[in-house]
Amino acid sequence: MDLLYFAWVREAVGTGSERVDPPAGVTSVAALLDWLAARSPGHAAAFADRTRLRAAVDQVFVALDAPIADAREVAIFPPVTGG
Amino acid sequence: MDLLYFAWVREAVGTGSERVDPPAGVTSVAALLDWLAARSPGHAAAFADRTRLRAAVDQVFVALDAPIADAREVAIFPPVTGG
Amino acid sequence: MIRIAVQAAPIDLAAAVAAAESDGAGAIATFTGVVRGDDGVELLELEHYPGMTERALERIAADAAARWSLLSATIIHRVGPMQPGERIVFVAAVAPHRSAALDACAAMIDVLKTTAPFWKREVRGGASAWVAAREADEAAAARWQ
Amino acid sequence: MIRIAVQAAPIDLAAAVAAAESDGAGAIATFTGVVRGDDGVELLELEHYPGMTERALERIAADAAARWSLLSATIIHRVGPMQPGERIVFVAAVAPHRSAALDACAAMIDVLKTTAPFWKREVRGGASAWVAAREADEAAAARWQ
Repeated sequence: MDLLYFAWVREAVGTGSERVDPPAGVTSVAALLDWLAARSPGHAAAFADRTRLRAAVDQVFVALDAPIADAREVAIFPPVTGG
Repeated sequence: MDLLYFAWVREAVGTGSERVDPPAGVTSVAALLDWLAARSPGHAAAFADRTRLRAAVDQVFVALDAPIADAREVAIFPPVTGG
Repeated sequence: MIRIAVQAAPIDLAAAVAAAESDGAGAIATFTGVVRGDDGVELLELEHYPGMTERALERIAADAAARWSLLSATIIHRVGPMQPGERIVFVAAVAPHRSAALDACAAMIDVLKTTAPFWKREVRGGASAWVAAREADEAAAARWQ
Repeated sequence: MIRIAVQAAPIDLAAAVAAAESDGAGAIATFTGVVRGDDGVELLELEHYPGMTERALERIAADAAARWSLLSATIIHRVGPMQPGERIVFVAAVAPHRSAALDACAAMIDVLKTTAPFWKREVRGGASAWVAAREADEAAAARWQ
């Protein structure tokens, strides 16, 4: 599974992308964030406040409780601020 | 008093402007139209259907029952269609 | 800043937009009306009430500028004969944020349609006819009162 | 017609407007967002999600074109570093009549603000900070749902 991070999430994690292979029990975006938080202090800091995070699964916006079964690409980022 | 006519009102009356001196009893735009209708068949035709007419007194839109005391310029025209 | 023009010359859109952008705000909303030729119109003629027209446009722009705290409001209206594809009217509202610019731009063109003394005549197949006012225009203008 | 661009190069407004006008309709509404320098911003940087961004803009434009029966919908969004006074975004809606063009233009920029994956970072006095999302943007986008 490819993970992408944007804006301050990218800066906190310390990378814009990484490839991971989460265990079978990790079935939602929220569970993925719990699992990722153990990888480094940067991950833990980035994912500490879930209200500040948004996600996309295979380039479609989803809620944090959305399933990630069969997802190829999961992106984690702050609320968007374009335009 | 200067009278101005625009669009099909101008064409029906046969002129874009004329100077008139209405009698003292002519105190509203509607009374002015009644008085003008007697001037020519063109005037009569132009002013026959009041629902199709709009007016301005001294370059300010007014209702047809508006007074014309002290008016220097009265304009009669169809509803506007700019833009 | 208020910019008004009633002119027989074609509307220079690039110059008008550049002037609006130079007012230094974050949001610029524009509306451009173009003569449509899709229903057989060969020529459009615009008559207006000289003097009152300029006053009406000034007032429309100044009212919008005050209500939405605009940095600038521009209305350019063409008069005389024009061909399909040519611009009839250009409206621009410049504001710090987008909602003010968008609302002010929409309000100016809606109010212009019912309170500026212009009259359109269309030529089709060599015959000309005055355009009738639309009730929908009155309703659109009433939204902003 | 749908026109989408996500580009590091400056937005050529004259070319974008000329393309919209060439679509042959009576009404063209545009919105242009410009980097404001009034609160000390020296540089704005726009990060985005390549691939998803283009899909999001395509969908915003296509949805508006279908809902308001537009002749064309254009969204051009700049990414990367830019200076105060430079254009960030240009949106245009082209329709036979003005209300469709005006509403579609406002809807596209409102929906873009909340559903296109862009993130702004501002540099002031040498220090940079990510721009926070505004609740007003969510409310503006919800108007069109």
